[in-house]
Amino acid sequence: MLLFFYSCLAVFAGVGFLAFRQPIYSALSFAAVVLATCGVFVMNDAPYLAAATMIVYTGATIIVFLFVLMFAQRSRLQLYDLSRNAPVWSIVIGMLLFSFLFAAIREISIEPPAPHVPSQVAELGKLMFTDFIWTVEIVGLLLLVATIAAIVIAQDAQNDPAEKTESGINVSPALVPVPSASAQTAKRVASARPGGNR
Amino acid sequence: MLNLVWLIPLVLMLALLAGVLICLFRKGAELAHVPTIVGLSISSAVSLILLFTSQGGVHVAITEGYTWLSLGGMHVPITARLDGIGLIQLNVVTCISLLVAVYARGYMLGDPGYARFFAIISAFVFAMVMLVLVGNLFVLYAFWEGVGLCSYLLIGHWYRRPSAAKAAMKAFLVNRLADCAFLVGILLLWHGIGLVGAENLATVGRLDFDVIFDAVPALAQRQPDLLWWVGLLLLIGAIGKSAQFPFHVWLPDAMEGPTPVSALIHATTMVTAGVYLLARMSPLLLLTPDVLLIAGWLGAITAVLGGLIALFQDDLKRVLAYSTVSQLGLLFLAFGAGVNGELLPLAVVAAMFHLITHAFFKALLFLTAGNVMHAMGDCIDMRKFGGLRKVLPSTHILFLIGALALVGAPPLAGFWSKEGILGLLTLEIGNPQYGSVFAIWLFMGLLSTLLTAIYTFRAYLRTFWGDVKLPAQAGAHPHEATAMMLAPLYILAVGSALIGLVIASTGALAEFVLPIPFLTDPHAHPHAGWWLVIASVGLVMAGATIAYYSISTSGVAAKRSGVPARFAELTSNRFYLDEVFYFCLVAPTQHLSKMVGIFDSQFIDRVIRRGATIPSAIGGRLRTYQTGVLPNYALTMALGIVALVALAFLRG
Amino acid sequence: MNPATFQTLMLAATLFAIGIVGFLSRKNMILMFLSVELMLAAVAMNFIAFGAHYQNYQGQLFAVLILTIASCEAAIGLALVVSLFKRKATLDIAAWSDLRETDREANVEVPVEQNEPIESYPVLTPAGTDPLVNPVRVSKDGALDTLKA
Amino acid sequence: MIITQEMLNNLIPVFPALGLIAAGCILLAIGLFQAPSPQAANESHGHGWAWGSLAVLLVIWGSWLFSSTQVEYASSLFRTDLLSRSGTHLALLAGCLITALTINKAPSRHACEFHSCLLFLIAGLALVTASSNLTSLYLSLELISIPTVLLLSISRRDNAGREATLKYFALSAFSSAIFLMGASYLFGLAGTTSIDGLVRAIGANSSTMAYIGFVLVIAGLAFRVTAVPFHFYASDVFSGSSLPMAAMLSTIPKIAGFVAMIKLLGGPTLNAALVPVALTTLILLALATMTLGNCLALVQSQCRKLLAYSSIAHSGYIMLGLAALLVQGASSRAVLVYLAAYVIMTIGFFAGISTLRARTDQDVELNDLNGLTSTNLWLGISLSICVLSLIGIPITAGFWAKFEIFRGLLTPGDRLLLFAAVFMAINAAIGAIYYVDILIRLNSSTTAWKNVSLTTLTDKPAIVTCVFCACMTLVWFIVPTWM
Repeated sequence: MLLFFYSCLAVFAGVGFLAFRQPIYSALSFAAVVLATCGVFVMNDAPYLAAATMIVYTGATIIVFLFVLMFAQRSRLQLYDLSRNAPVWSIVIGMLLFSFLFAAIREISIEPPAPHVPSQVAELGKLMFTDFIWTVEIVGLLLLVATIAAIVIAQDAQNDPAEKTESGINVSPALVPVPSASAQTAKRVASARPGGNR
Repeated sequence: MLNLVWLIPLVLMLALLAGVLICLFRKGAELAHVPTIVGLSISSAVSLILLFTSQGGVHVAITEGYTWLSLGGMHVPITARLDGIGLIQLNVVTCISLLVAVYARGYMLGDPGYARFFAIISAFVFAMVMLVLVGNLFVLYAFWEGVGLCSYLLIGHWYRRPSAAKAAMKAFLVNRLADCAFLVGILLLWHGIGLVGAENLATVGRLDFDVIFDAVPALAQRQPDLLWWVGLLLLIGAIGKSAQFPFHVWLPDAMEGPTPVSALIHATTMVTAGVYLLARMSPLLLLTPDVLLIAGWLGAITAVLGGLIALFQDDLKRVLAYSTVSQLGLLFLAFGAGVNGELLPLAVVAAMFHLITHAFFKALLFLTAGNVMHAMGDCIDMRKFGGLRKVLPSTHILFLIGALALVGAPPLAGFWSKEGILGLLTLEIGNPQYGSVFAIWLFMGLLSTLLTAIYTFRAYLRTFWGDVKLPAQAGAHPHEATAMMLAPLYILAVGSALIGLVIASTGALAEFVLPIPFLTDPHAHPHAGWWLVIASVGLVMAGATIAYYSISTSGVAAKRSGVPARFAELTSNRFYLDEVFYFCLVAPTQHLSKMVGIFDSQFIDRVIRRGATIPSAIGGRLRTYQTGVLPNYALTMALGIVALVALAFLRG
Repeated sequence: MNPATFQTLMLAATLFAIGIVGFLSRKNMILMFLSVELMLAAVAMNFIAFGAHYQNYQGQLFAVLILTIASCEAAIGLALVVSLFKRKATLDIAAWSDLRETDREANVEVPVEQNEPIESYPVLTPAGTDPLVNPVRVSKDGALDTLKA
Repeated sequence: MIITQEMLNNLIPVFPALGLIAAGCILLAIGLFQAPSPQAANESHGHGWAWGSLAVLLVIWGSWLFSSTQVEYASSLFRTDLLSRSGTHLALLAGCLITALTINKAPSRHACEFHSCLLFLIAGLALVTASSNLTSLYLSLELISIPTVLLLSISRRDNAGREATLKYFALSAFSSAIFLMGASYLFGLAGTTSIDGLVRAIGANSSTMAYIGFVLVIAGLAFRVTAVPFHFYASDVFSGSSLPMAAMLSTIPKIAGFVAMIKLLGGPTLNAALVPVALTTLILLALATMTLGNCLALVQSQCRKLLAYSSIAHSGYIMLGLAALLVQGASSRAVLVYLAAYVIMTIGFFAGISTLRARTDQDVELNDLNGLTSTNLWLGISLSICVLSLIGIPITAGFWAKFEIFRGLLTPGDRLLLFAAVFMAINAAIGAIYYVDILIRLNSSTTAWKNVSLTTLTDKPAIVTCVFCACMTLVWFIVPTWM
């Protein structure tokens, strides 16, 4: 019953996400979707992920998105928020895809291998840090790269048309020395991870 | 020991690589001859070692050198087939090449294309060696074409000279014509061998010589017509490369190339590839006597025709070129004797014998002609010089030795080998089936001996005797060639003088050559009858006399009248064969191509043009979808996904 | 398959479809990235549902990984958006369509009629003039505009 | 954390990747200590990073060559087999060539990040080839695409570069979501993330979900190999990125995508019921891809766009090789051979044209190639050889590549594959039209550089790379068995 409630919540919020003209509202309804999703996670025996999702998504990602949205937001609605890109086609595609997925899900019959036992976060941790340890390491590396990327890309925004000349060879020396700045962050991230990749 | 053979192509390839690098970097051009000569020295040493170690030992040895391609069921190794024929040809090629390359080091000095020349020489020898070595007909064809390409490049060495460019093109096209037939023959053979089994063999391996030799008897029983065509087409390939009637027209023009090239490629090595091919394929030809008959007739005609044309040529190199044509005719004539299957082994032996001796004395003659040319400032017209005996004493002696060897003066090389061929023809004169043919051939052979003597001595007398006369180009002090250039000539002269005697006296050639599948040594070595020896020596002397009188009585530029003049005109115009070629082949082709051209431009071209616009029209249409707008791209992607999923549903 | 799993899978499919529709139809770059996040959340839900069904932790593990990658992408995406916004002062995805086939014309957005709410109020006709038949619009800056027929 | 022997053993199959990652991290750490002085921005400084990472690549390749055992090793995440070994060779080869290409062109300001990300990316490719688990496969794919975004954005900082970054990033995120959706369904059917188990489970199950999962996964990977209709970004992103990055984009994601496809198609265990669908899907995609690529390449006037479309067309050919693999259940040789040849000849071509406009990101027009042979012999000849190879003329590696694909198509005697082979031959002919056009331009007598001093052609490393690639294609023709 609770699952059904969360599902309805998620779907309604999702439709809202599509429908709202105000991007802020869309983003907030996305947050609602994620919250409902967390509920579904709990129902599906994944409390740890529910918590993690709530923290990462709702606590951090959405906030940042909202921040950027508001940063870029003009006084009134923009043209691109008012209209939709190929609305008919998109909805047809969405409907078709959904119906195909629906048919596929309804059809399958897979049986659980064993009677149900509640999940243990410790077991997840054990799996993650034994057999799948290297996935965690790679994810760490990816976070490092993403951090550097975010810094380098966003930094470009501070420096300006001089850079549009291109290609990096003729960069004026007056520019802020970037490598060290980003690499410091990089190092922080690297040291935060256990073990590292070296 | 046998794997040593791979050293030869290896060093030649390295020499080629070095040559290419020198050409590309345009540095060190003056040292361009070093890699070539070093490579050739090593390879001739190796081939000599192989020759002397394998005698009486392994006769047919196949070594796999390098697997070019090996996947799944397909396996294309490059194998070397070392047997008597191959070894002899290998030695001829490498040794003569070495001597010519040493000579060319002096001859080509200062030429702007010096580096290019030696690079292509390396490439040529590499291709030629591989042609001789490989154990697969298809691979042989690849190098056959490679040799033709090198020949084209070398004839056109002075490509800025229109005549050279033209000659190169002519040689290339005539060769291509014959090569096409050759290729068709190979493909037919491939098909035929597939018919009689050997399905389990990988496709290309089906053309290994052993497989061919195993399969041809069955093929001869089941598909004699097919085999006949194969034989004929192979013969056409051979006569194209060996400049036999009617494909001989390219060879005299090929003298536009530098003289070492004429000596190497167009006198001794490449042009004998046709003979080599016939010898190599003799187990197949054994089953197609008609083809051998054709070969014999073509050879006989060529031998006489070449001699006749050579009579009235004024260009020393052209005389030698026609002489080459004529001598190659004799080789084919020898194969004709194989029409009687029992004689084919002897024919192969005789042909190989003459091939060896011919390589020596013809290379010697060409290179001495090169000396003359060198001294005369590139003038080779015999009307413009004379009495060079005093100017070029060493060259004179060398030329004389070569000339005597060529005409077949008794102790010299040409005598022994030519007697071998003519003696072969005498053996079967009594044969009820072919006797008359053999008689005619013998007569033509003797006639060509006479003609050879006449034109050779004419050329010799006109060049070296009489009053000293020098062309304007020669400059004030024409000089003898350097020692560097003369040294190889002395070696060749020794060879020309002695090799016939050596081979004939030991009599080892037959044992060495003959272990060819299905050909057994009949142990009936042709003994040239004494009357034949006397006849041919008489003919030589008669020829010399005629030559002497034709010069001394009529003078060099004497007026000719009546029948002899008409004849002279005919021969000096090469029997109008070029024109015949033109009218029979080139002109119809041109007309046809014009007609085809009209058809082409009116019909095919339109269709093709219309067809060719389709892709660009599609492209033009499609590019309108490249709008640059990201959501459109995403939309198409999503549509694609939906379509694929729908497809899965439909099929599932 | 138990009903809970089934329901979760259906929800995931729905959210995935919504995500795709959002990605295709929203023109705001930030919302497009959010749509991708939505799709990823749907995938994570699938993994969790199947993981719970099979009672192994690989599904959850995969969901953790997806969560992390999603936040990586969010970070990069936001940085990119900020830098793009600095350059063109718009979040419109179609503003970035300069790279296209060279002979194509710029994909100029056909301006959809901006149906802003027209706030019109009945106003008294000033004294001494003829009464207007057409309504009068008050624009944002407060000036009175007379709409001509 | 307890490091067990087993965990260390897990490292063996991915040694090159780990080496590259470690080297990348060390590069970043060195970048920390680099004095932020104006001199840091000069060119030679940037070269140091490139030479360094090239050296790292070569050392790792060499040590791996000499130490790699033939032992098949499998852990829960990675496995060594023939595919991973040859795939890793491919990755290192492409990595070396691309790094050599960047020597003069890396952005000096972010050279440290640039090269470390390039190393990460190559490591990602190596990991893709060794992955035996969906999790590691997915993460390795991301390890390619996330650094790619960074590389794209820092190697070109004008608006075009931004746009290219945006397009690549957004569509790559979209396609990776689609890949994941398919993966989740496959996981749902199999109950395990191990690829072997997955393929086995699908083999035992012919439900619609298997089809959908399969198709979605292939669609997600099709984006990386620029198959139609996931190809749109290619031309835009290529023309909006610097030339070395275009070379990278045309090779590395493609290798990754195809290797992942080979893994997931799974060979013999693939369900017989699934084969027709997969086959139809692949052949349709392949035919559409090669036709579109060739037709669009025909109407281009800029080298980079032309190469983008020609790379799409080559993807189509490779996908046919993949389809043949499905029918035969045979080795993945044809695909790998084509990929290797493609890497060499494409990067060679990119290297050649990148010398022409080394200092600007202005696009190289086809007209710029006119008469290049007469002004710069080496470059002209090498470019011509690369183009010959792209056509597939004998004497070059491209011939073997096409030969292998055709052989794969014709051997099983399947009618559909036969049809595909005919179609591919027609496409190769269409492709030859524009390649021959390039050849004619390269060797024509009128030169585009008559009045332009060739000072722009000072990009020695790129010229050397181009010549090297040309030599490789020639040598490969003579020694086709090296793979």
